[in-house]
Order: sequence, then structure tokens, then C-alpha cells
Amino acid sequence: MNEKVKGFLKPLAESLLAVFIGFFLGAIILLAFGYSPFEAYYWLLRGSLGSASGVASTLSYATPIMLTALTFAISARTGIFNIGAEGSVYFGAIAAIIFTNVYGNVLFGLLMGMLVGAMWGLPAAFLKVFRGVHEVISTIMLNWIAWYAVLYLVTGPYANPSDPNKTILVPESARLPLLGGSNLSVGFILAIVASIIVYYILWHTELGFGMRASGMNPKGAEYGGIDPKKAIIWSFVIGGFASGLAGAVEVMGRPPTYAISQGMANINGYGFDGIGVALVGRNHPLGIILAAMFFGMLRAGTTMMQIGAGVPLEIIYVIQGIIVVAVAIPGLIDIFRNLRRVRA
Amino acid sequence: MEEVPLIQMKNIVKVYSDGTKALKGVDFSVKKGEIHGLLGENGAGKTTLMKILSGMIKPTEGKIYINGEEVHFKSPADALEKGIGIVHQHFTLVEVFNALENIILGMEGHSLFSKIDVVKATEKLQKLMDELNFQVPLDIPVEKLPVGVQQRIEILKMLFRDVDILILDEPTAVLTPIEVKELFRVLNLLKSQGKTIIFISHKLKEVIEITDRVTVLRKGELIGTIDTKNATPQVLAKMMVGREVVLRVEKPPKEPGAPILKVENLWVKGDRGEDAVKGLSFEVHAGEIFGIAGVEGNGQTELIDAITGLRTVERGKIILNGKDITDRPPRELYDLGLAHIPEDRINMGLIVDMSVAENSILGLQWREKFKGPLNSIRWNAVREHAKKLVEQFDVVVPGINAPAKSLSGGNQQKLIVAREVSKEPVLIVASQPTRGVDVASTEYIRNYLVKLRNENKAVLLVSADLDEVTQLSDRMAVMYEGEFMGIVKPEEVTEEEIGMMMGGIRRE
Amino acid sequence: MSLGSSIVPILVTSLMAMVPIVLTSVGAVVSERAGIVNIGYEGIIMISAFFGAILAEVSGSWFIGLLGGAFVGALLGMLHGFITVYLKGDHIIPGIGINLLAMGLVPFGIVAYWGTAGQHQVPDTVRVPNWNTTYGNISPMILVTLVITFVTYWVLFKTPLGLRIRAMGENPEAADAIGLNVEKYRFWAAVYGAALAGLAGAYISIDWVGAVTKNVAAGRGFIALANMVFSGWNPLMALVGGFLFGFFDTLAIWVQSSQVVPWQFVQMLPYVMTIIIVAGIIGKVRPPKWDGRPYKRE
Amino acid sequence: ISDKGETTSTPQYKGKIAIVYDVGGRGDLSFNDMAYLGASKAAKDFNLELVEVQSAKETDYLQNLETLAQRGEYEIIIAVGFMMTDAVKQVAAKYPDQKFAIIDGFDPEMPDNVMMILFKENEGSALVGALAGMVAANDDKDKVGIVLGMEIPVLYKFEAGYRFGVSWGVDYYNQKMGTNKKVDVIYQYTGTFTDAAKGKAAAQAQLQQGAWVIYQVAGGTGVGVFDAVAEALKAQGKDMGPPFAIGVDSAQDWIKPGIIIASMMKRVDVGVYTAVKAAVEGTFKGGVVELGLKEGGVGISTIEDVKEMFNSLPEDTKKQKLQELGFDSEDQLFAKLEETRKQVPDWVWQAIDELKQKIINGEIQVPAPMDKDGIEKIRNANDWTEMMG
Ligand SMILES: Nc1ncnc2c1ncn2[C@@H]1O[C@H](COP(=O)(O)OP(=O)(O)OP(=O)(O)O)[C@@H](O)[C@H]1O
Ligand SMILES: Nc1ncnc2c1ncn2[C@@H]1O[C@H](COP(=O)(O)OP(=O)(O)OP(=O)(O)O)[C@@H](O)[C@H]1O
Ligand SMILES: [Mg+2]
Ligand SMILES: [Mg+2]
Repeated sequence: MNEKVKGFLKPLAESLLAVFIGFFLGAIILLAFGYSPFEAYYWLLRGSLGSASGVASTLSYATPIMLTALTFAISARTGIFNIGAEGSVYFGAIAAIIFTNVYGNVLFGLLMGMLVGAMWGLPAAFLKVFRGVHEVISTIMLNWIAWYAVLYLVTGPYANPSDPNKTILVPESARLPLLGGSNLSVGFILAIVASIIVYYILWHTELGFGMRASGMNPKGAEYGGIDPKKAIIWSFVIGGFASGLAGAVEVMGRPPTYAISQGMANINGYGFDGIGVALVGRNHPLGIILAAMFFGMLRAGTTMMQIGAGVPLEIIYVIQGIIVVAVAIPGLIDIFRNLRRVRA
Repeated sequence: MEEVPLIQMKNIVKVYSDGTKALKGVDFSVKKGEIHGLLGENGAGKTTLMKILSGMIKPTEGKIYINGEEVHFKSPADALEKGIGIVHQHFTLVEVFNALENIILGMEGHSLFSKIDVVKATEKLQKLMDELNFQVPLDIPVEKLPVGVQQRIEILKMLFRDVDILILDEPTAVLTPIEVKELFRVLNLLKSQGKTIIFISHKLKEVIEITDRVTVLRKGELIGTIDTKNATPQVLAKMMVGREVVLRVEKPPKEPGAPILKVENLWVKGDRGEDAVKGLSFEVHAGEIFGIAGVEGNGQTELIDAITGLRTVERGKIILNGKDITDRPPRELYDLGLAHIPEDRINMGLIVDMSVAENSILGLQWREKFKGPLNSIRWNAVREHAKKLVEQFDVVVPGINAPAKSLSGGNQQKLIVAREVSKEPVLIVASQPTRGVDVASTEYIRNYLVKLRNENKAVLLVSADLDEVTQLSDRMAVMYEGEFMGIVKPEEVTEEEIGMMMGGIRRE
Repeated sequence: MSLGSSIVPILVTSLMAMVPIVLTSVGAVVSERAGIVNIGYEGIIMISAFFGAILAEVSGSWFIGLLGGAFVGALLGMLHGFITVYLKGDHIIPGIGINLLAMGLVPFGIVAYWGTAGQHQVPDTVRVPNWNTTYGNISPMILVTLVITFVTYWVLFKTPLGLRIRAMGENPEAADAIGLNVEKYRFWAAVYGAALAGLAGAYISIDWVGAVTKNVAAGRGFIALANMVFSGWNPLMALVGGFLFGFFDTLAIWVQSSQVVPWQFVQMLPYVMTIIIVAGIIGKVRPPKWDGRPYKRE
Repeated sequence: ISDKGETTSTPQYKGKIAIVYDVGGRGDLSFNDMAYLGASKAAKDFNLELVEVQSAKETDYLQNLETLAQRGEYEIIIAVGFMMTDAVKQVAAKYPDQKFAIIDGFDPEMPDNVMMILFKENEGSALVGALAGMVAANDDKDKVGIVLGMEIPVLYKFEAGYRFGVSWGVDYYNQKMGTNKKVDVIYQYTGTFTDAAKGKAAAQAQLQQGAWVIYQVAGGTGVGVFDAVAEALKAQGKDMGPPFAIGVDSAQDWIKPGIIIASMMKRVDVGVYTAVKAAVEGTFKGGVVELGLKEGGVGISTIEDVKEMFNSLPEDTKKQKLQELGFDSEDQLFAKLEETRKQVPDWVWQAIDELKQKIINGEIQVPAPMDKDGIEKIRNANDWTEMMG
């Protein structure tokens, strides 16, 4: 038990330290360009947590990146760097739109989004397993292919005849209910549930046992009667489910759009943000829930940060980037401890 | 007047970052121009001591003097500077480079940015090889060369650097007797040229044959240094192991039962596409230990991999309990009653980052008693299982939730044995089951294998430790270049005969 | 005008488009030959394009701009090298961080430094002088790229330094054992790779397009990685591959006017090709054995 | 600035207005900057405090608008860009007392506290098309080009207007000169609004195929178009067209003097100013306000327009830009622009005026296709009269 707690606390502390470093260096950059970091951070917090609608938008932002982070995390646990969440988001979103227009039902839409998202995970999985193509290379390429393929569907066959600036809409009957009159949909709850399911799969099922074993030691896993190839394929598929869901939720439960807008501006970038979330959440579903809410907070707070402190919103990406670089430093905590010792 | 030793290491302590105390205050000295043996069991600290002397790692405590002058090695470069070179136990060759490139690496002989003068380097090397009458092909990637040749390259690499002190870490472990002879010729030649050589080995006879003096280590401590001319195998063995009696296993006679494992004309390819197993046929019966001896690298690994479902078979058949199991995956084999104690416990037998409990079901995770609804694992049952194994086999663990990497090597091995036995197998394939394991655990594991045999299980044992094979086996084979040089009863052959088989001479 | 007679301008454009991809790929080859994987080249290109333009404008010299871009790339390479080589950290994660950082820093920097959003046009006076032909501009950087490629190839495969670098990626233990400083070689190889990516970034902003936009790398850092794999970690093949990428990208634009296939599918072509090539060829090429693995002596 | 966002109203202002930019953002030298121009002018004229909010992503719109509306302290909230249509609709319904204006956005069910300001880009594009067509015909060339961003239906209006104008211009020329010339339009959707390299490659391809004037409708990608034309000129040892580029949205002529002959101005500033004025003076009314040539909402840039645009830049930026362009003073810059325009015969400019008048008085209707079929029809039409029908 004690080891379990320790195994949890250290990564948590390291992530917190990375967050601190991000804010600290962010403050220096703000100062360098003549902005007040205190004001910026005050308004950031106030905007994201200072009101009910702020919290709702924090959680809205957290929803898709929580799901795409799961995609990255489950493959990372299987020893794979799957950065193809982005493509599955696109396909999940367009599938949800197409199929809810065939049959306007919430469950059907979510299901088809997840299914198509998962299918888009397969090419990279097969390339990895059967052709030995490194997944970082293949998923980068596949993301571009997904981008153009879905863009074609969005501008062509599924463009909205009455409003050419977006696709056909998800019918009202297939929209996710909103929570308590806010703009936050039950999609957030779905994301939490998905995180718990991923946790359950990884640590409480035979499948997850096999995936984790393959991730830590493929030779040992094979010896243990596990097929690492199957584990890899499953990790892509489950990851695709999560990202496909992210896409579906964005179009079925993110007012006001309920469609993909031209240029796919309302569904892109979540895959990459998710990687950052997963890394800060230490590839643990529970850590990811926290990290996603933290990243959501950053995004939700930027409006007030601009209004209140006049700070350009891109600084938030700068801070996010610094946090991820800091997370990459192994034994961050130990380094800091040693520094303290040296100074003392 | 006392002569100043060429090398003096004083009170060397080494604690590895994981807390392992590999050396506990060792003194060691070598005279100029001698061949000095370094003897000790697995894990005694021989390699650690030599890595310190060659600058690979730094001692936690202690001082090193060369020619009476204190030195501080920060890296192998510093040691090479002082004329100390080492041939590592595990070769350090760049596999895709050829011999020439491997040998001149770091000694290319001119500015970093000018073209490598291959002709000149070849000439220089050829001269060196001719002097010693010690030839290697220079233009073939070393991964395509046999280990014996690779070792020559390692030695040439050091001589090319004009080292005065040459350290050889278990150089004979992978050599055939003929290659050993050739090596000894060269070592004597080098000695006559005034070089100093440190020779590490487990093999008493070799040490007695080639060295002038011997130092013995045991569990990180210096036992003593003696002149070889005063040494006998018995004396050295006692120093090494710490007790007079060498391990003995009680093995009551037993009639073998029905054949459990049948291997028919089996061909298996190695990692480099070569034929590693060439048409083997044999049977292992219930209530029998069938041992396979031989120098490592003669196809044992590939044979075991094929039998345990980890490598595809080129040709031939494997039959377990009457069922054809050729090319079936491990999972199916385990369900049919196979247990496998693999030779590499860190990279195969355990997932060292997983907990003891998780490791206790590796290969059993799908069994009924651990499975709950929805593909779930019943962790309570797993923990009980792990506790039982740990108790029964006396595995020392910090806790069953601790990662397997926090166990000592011997205890890791015991955990594997315990788990494999818990599969309730009909056939146990045990590969190097006591390598790197302390005496007590070795005894335990060997006796357990006999116990299994007595319980009428079939045991296939592969070991590089000849004593282990001869003591445990009811029948044994000696493997050489993918073939059996003969299948014999251990009590019916002499050690010389086995030695000849290991060197590739077939017994009729 | 038929496609046939367009071949010269297509080639010229392809050569210009090839430069950033080849530079980055060649740098990545060296880095990975020494065992250091870096997927942050996209971010490095962006950040260097930005600072390269600033440095060129401040100094009034395109030369300083190019050097500055390479220097900023090198600094980022040092960050990556420090984390991966000295702290023995994971090779993929810092790259992801650098990419994220660039996505924020560059748009932020454009607004904060030039007061325009999303884009800044570099004045002609500090742009790299080009040879203006009727078929399009030809930059001296094409020649520089060729020289860098051939010299890198030569150093990598013919000289002691190259032998050592390759040893670091294949078996750092072997190199360590004979007294070579593994960390030093790996670190500087990582820096070299990042510096070339930095040069590529500066080339984009102060030479080829003469502008810094918030998406100035536009995926070229990733393409360069794919091209590196395609090349089998060989600078000369990286040159060929980089040219092919430039060629197909340009061709896509020319072909597109015909509108036979939806343009989205034409744009997809280079990526589909990469996957096909990489999947087909990967059996033959193999990455350096220790690629992406931290080396610890104890 | 510490209480910039506090709800206590600042005494020296009579009120506040807020403007939400789309993802392109302030400083795009284009659409958003024009909006700022109008808003800041209105703020000055009516003594209002101006609050600006930038959007990083499309998902920010709703939150940005709602955050502002919640505060209930703005005379009017202006949303810049059609992408915000849905968000405005939702927030306006929730805050019926708050006045909104949206630029370029239209929805038939928009609540009536929203003023929807639309522009007839097709009309403006027709003018620059006519310019391109006549310049090409006059120089005995047979092709002009247009480089666009991502293929989204809003851009069809630009393409159609341009095609229409080219055809009208060539027709005008033929009638004037008694010739029978034809000028084709090469067009290219680059698929991006941000990759300047793609824009450059596309423009180069068009120039190589003989395009004599290129109209860019591609945001950041368009930067590459200007560069490609500049290079082509340099290759001929010229620093002034033809070939020319044509700018879009704002009076971009000054960005590359000598190369950009004119710009299709979309007077977002006029739209924003109109909305603020209505809100302040109490004449605000929801619904569509469509601004075409007649209303001065679109047009072809004049030197005066360029001056105004340039002068709206912050003083520092202005100085820096002049220096970057290699001019000692503003006058030098504008002289150069004048000279650029002189490369085209006067009758061309007069003809453009003529077209403008005909469009204004309804004699000529420029097509405005909204979908793929519509634009295909225009592309396949033989001449401008066929396009109209
Ligand atoms: N890198 C390391 N980290 C931690 N412990 C180590 C490391 N290397 C060796 N050890 C431990 O130090 C002890 C001495 O190991 P060493 O390799 O020196 O033994 P050896 O005498 O060479 O044994 P062998 O005959 O098996 O080669 C062993 O307990 C070993 O497990
Ligand atoms: N990384 C670690 N974390 C926690 N405990 C460890 C770790 N490494 C070793 N230990 C503990 O330290 C003790 C000594 O380990 P060590 O590997 O030196 O054993 P050993 O003497 O070599 O035994 P053996 O002969 O079985 O290999 C063991 O009981 C082990 O549980
Ligand atoms: Mg050893
Ligand atoms: Mg041990």
C-alpha cells in the first residue's frame, strides 16, 4: 500500500513542479514584454474558476483533451508513441455528423464516432505490427491524410446547403444534453467515465495486464503468453475509441456549433494538446483527469486575462510548452532537491 | 628491497546506485609482466573490480596506484592513457562495423576531419597480426563473424592501442577448447613481450594452466592471493566457495515413464538467419531430467525458444504429451502443461517493473481462478497466490506489491521457479536455472528440479555449468553447433569425453 | 502552356522547397546516427525562423540572420541534448514540448515584437540575395544545402569523426570502452541536427518566403523526419528524398489547377507516398541500434 | 491599467464598447485590422472605451462573447467574422438587452438585438477583376490569376466577382479597341490561410503559366503571392509591375509598393462604425445591413484609402514599416504608389469607375454564388452576361 502511495505522490509532485516552472518562466517572458504577470495570472484564475460559467467553460475545454490524452496514455502504457489522436478526432466528428443525420439518436452518434475513430487507429497499428513502421512517423503522416480526407467531406459532400460555412448539423434529437443550463454538456461526464474505463482496462483486466506487460518488456510479455502485437493493435483501437468520442462529443455537445465548421477550426489541435495533458498527467487516467482540467483552466482563463490584463493569449501555449519540456526532465524533483542541498 | 607492484588497488569499495554493495574493501596488486588470475563465483565482484581499474566506473572508496603513483580515472580514456586495456565479458563491438573500423575507432591516427587512411591502417594491423600469428578478416561486418573471431578483434583492438596491461574478463567462456589453446599461446607470447595480463575465469583448470598468481574474491571481499604453483583445484575451489564440499544433490534412482516431449528432426534458424539447430531428435520422459550441456552459443537458446513457442520452427516437429505443438504460441503450451524457466530472468522471466504479485501470474493470468467478470483480474486471488508462492519458496521480498526489480537476483530466480511450478506442469524446461544465483538458492533450485522429477514430471535442463548437468541429469546430451555430439548417461562418461564432445568431437 | 514546358520552373521551385527539408533531414541523420532522436524539429524551425528574422533585421545582415537561426536552433538542440544525453531522459517528450512551445512563442512573438498578428514580412534589404531568373528565384542556399549534404556525408562515412558518431548510435558502450566521450559526441550531434533545422527555419523566413507566419514551418519539420527514415539515415539519400518531396509538393500545385481530382486528394499525395515508401523500404533500412536509447555507464 | 477590466466605469468615457476578433486577430493587416480601424474611430468620435478580445480557437467565441455579455456594460459588442454567427445567436438570445453586431454573419433566425453586417465582396472583386482583365488585354496577355485560401464557400463570392470583372474588362477593351481578345482566369485554392510558402509556389505556377495579374484572397498565404510577383519583377530587373498583385480586405497596396497595384477593399471599418453609431445614437435596429458598392462597403482602394489604413497603424509600427520598405518619409511611399498606378492607362481607371456606377445603379448585377454548383456555373460561363443570367 505504502509503495502505491509513494508511486503516486512522486509523479504528482514532479508534475506540480513542472507546472510551477511553466508559470515561473511564463512570468519572466511576460515581464520581458512589459506585461504584469501578477495581473495576468490573477485574471487567468478569476476567469477560469471565479464564476460558474468560468468553471463550466474550464470543464468544456477539458473534455476533448482528456479523451485525446487517454489515446496517448493507453498506447504509451503499451510502449507506443501514438500521436495519431488528431486524425481520429476528425473522423469521429465527421462520422457523428453523418450518422446522426441518418438516424438522429445520441447513442448511435457517439457509437459511430467512436467506431470510426477506432478504425482510423488501425492503419498505424498494422503498419507498426506488420511492417515495422515507427508509429511516430506513420501517425504524423496519417494525421495529414485524415486532415485532407475529412476536409474533403466537410467542403464537399457534407457541406451545409443553407449555411456553406459549416457542415450539415447534428439534428436536435442527437445533441448531448447540457448540464444545468450551462454550456457544459454531459460530454464531460463521458470523458470522466472514459478515463475510469481506461483505468479499469489497464489495471483490472487481463487485456490491460497484457498491454502494460508489453509496454514494459515485450519479450517478457511474449514469454508470459501475451501477444505484444495484439496488445499494440488494441492500444491503437482503444485509443481510437477515445479520440473518436472526443470528435463526436465536440460536434454533438459543444454549443453553439453542432457541426464542423469550414477549415475544421472547431475540432483541430485536440490531438496535440492531449499529448501534453497525458504527459503532465503521467499517462495515468486519474492524473489525466486532473491535468485536463488544469489545461482547460488555462484556456478558459485567457478571455479574462485579455480583458483584464491585456495579455495576448498565445502566452498560454508558451506556458504549456514549457511545462511539457519540464516534465521531460527525468527526476525533476531530485534535481531540485539537490540544488537545495547545494545551496544550503 | 620490496619491488613496487605495477598495479595496486587499495581498499576498493563499490556501492552501485541501487544500493548493491559489489565490493567491500578489496586490495589487489599485480606485478609487471605476470599473468594474474582473478577468480570468484558469479557476482563475486570480479567484473566490478576490473571496470574500476579500466576507468569504466568509479570506486565509491579506495585508491589506485600505477607504478606507485596514485591515479584517478574519470573514464576509460584515462586508463588507456596509462596503458590499461580491457576486453569485456560482454563484447563491446560495433556490430555493423568491420574489424578494421572497430579496431581503429578512436585511434584513427590523424585529424578528425581528414579521410581515414584505410591502406595505412590495414598495413599497421596486418603487421600486428603477423607478429602474433593471430589473424582476423578486416573487411567483414563483425556481426557476421563467429564469437571466437570477435574476441580476437577485441584483443587486437587493445593491442593496437599499445596497452601494457591487458585485462580479459572471462575470455574462455565462449571458446572451444581449440580456441582456448590458441588464446593461451597468444597470451604467453604477449607475456614474453613484457605485457602484464589479468585473466578472469571461473574455470580452475584454466587458471592453473595459464596464470602466475591468482587472486580470489568472494561476495565482494578479498579472500587472498596465492602463487599458482602452490595452487590445486581443491585449494582454489575452497577459497572461491568458502566451504570444502562442493554441492551434492540427492538423487534416488528412478525408472523413466512415458515420453512427454518428443522432438523430431528439428531445424531452427538463429537471429542472423543461420541454421542454429540442425535436425535434432530426442525425447524427454516423465520422471526424467534430460540435460543439455555445451559451450553457450551452440544453439541451445534457439532450441529452447522453439520448444517453448518463442521462435518459429524451420522444419521438424515438436510433440508434447502426444499433441503436435510445433509453432504454437506460449499461451497454448502453458495450457498443455509446459513450464519454462528462461535463461534471461531480467528481460524475459520477469517484467521487472511490475510488482511481485503481478509477476506471480505472468503466464497464468488467464487461468480460471484469477478471472472475474468482464475480462477482469481478481487481484485478491492474485495476491493470495503470490503470498503462497513467496512463503512456500522462501522468496525474500520487501512486499508483494514491490516491483520485481527490487529483489536480489537469487530471489528473482526463486520467484520464477515458484511461479512456473505453480502452473502444475507436466514438462519443465529449465534454462540456466542457477546462473548468477548464490549457493543456497542454487542448492534449493537444483533439489527442487530433482523433486519434480521424483514426482514424475519431465524436466529438460540446459546449462552451461557442466557440474550441474552431470549431477542432475538422468540422461544428457552435449550440443555443438546445433547438433548433439552424443546422448549419454552422466555416470557412464568421463570428464575428458564430455570435454571432447563440447569441442565438437562426436561420440559413437 | 503544357506541363512539359513548365518543367524548368517546377524544378526551380522544387529546389527552393527542398532546402529546408534536406537541411533538417541531414541534421536529423547525424543526430540519429549518434543515437539521439528529436521530434521537435518542427518547433525548432518555427522558433529559428522567428529569431532569424529578428536578428537579420536588428543587425541589418542576412548573414547574421542565417547564422542566428542556426544558433537559436543549436541552443534548442542543447536543451534537447542536455535532457537526453546528460540527464538520460526520454527522447520523444522534450521534442513534443518544444513543438508546443513554438506554437505559442511564435504567434506571441510576432505580435509582441512587430505589432502585427499572424505574419510579418521581412524587408528585402535583409533577405538573402537571390539569383533572379525568369523561372523563379534561385537562392545560394541551394548550393549551401548541397555542400552541407555532401560534406556531412563525407564526414559521416569517411572520416574519424564520422566513424565515432556512427559508433555512438550503434553501440555507445563500445565507444565508451575505448575511451571516447560518448556524451560529448552525442550532445554535439544533437546540437548539429538542431542547428541545421535552425538554419532551415531562417532560410524560410529571410530567404525563401521572406515572411514569418504563425505556421511558418507548416509541417516541414515532420516531413523532414519522414524523409530521414526514407533515406535510411544517409545524407545523400536524404537529398534525393527531400528533392522528391519538394517536387511532388510543387507538382501538386501545378496539377491542381486542372481540378480533375479534388484538391484535397492531391495535397494528400506526399503523405501517402511517404507511408508507402517507408512501409515498403523499412525492411531493408534499419535504424542505428541505440537510436533513442539513453546511455548510462553504470 | 490595473483596473482596466473592473466593472467600475471610468469617468472620462461616456461608455464602453467591446470587439471580439476572430482567430486571425489584430494586426493581420487585413480584416481584423479594418474592424479595429472602425471601432477605434467610433470610440474616439463618441468618447467610448474600447475593449478588445482575441480568439485563439473557434471554441473560444462563445466564451468570449458570453463573458462580455455577462458584464452588461457595453453599448454594443461587435463580433468580427462569420465563424461567430452561431455563438452570437446563442448569446444574443440569452442576453436580449445587450446589443450585438456581427460582421459577415447571417442567420435567418438571428434575434433582433443583433445587427448582421454583410458585404458584397463580389461587387468589389468585380472591380479588381475588371482592372486585371484590362491590364492583361492591354499588354496583350491572355491570362490572369487568383490565389485563394482554403476552399470555403465564402471565397466563391470573391472568385465569381473576379471572374465576372475580368470578363467585363476584356469585353470593354475589345469594344474599345475593336479586338477579339480572350483572357483566362487561372485559379488555385491552396488549402491554407497560413502557409506563405504554398501561396508563393501557387503564384509562381500562375506566373509561369502566363498570369499577368494575380489577386490574392488567402490571408497569410497571400504574403507569398506578393513575394512571388516581386521576385518575377526583379528577375526582369523591374521594381514595378506589370505583372501586378492585387490585395484584399484592407488597402494592402503599401505592403509591397510597386507590386500591389490596388486592393479589393472590404470596408469592415465602415460596418463597425455604422453599428457603433447606431447603438450610441439610439437608432440601432437588428437585422441585415448589407453593404455593397453603393453603400461604400466595398470598393477598389484609392491612394486616400491607403493613407488612412497606413495612418491607423501605431506610430512605432509605421516608422518601422517605412524603414523596412526603404522610404524616408510617408510622402515617398505614397509617391511610389501613385507611380505604380500610372503604369496603367487612365482609361482603365475610368472604365472601372464606369463599371462601378453601373453596379451601383443596378444596371449590372454581379453574381454571388454560395455553393459548388453556383461557382461551377460561373467557371464554365463564356462571358459576363452569361454569368449574370
Ligand atoms: N550496474 C550495476 N548496478 C547494480 N548492481 C550491479 C551492477 N553491476 C553489477 N552489479 C552487482 O554487483 C555484484 C558484483 O557483480 P560483478 O559483475 O562484478 O560480478 P562478477 O564477479 O563479475 O560475476 P560474473 O562471474 O557473473 O561475471 C553483483 O551482485 C551484481 O549483481
Ligand atoms: N532497486 C532496489 N530497490 C529496493 N531494494 C533493492 C533494490 N536492489 C536491491 N535491493 C535489495 O537489496 C538486497 C541485496 O540485493 P543484492 O542484489 O545485492 O543481493 P545479492 O547479495 O546479490 O543476492 P543474490 O545472490 O540473490 O543476487 C536485496 O534484499 C534486495 O531486496
Ligand atoms: Mg563478471
Ligand atoms: Mg546478485
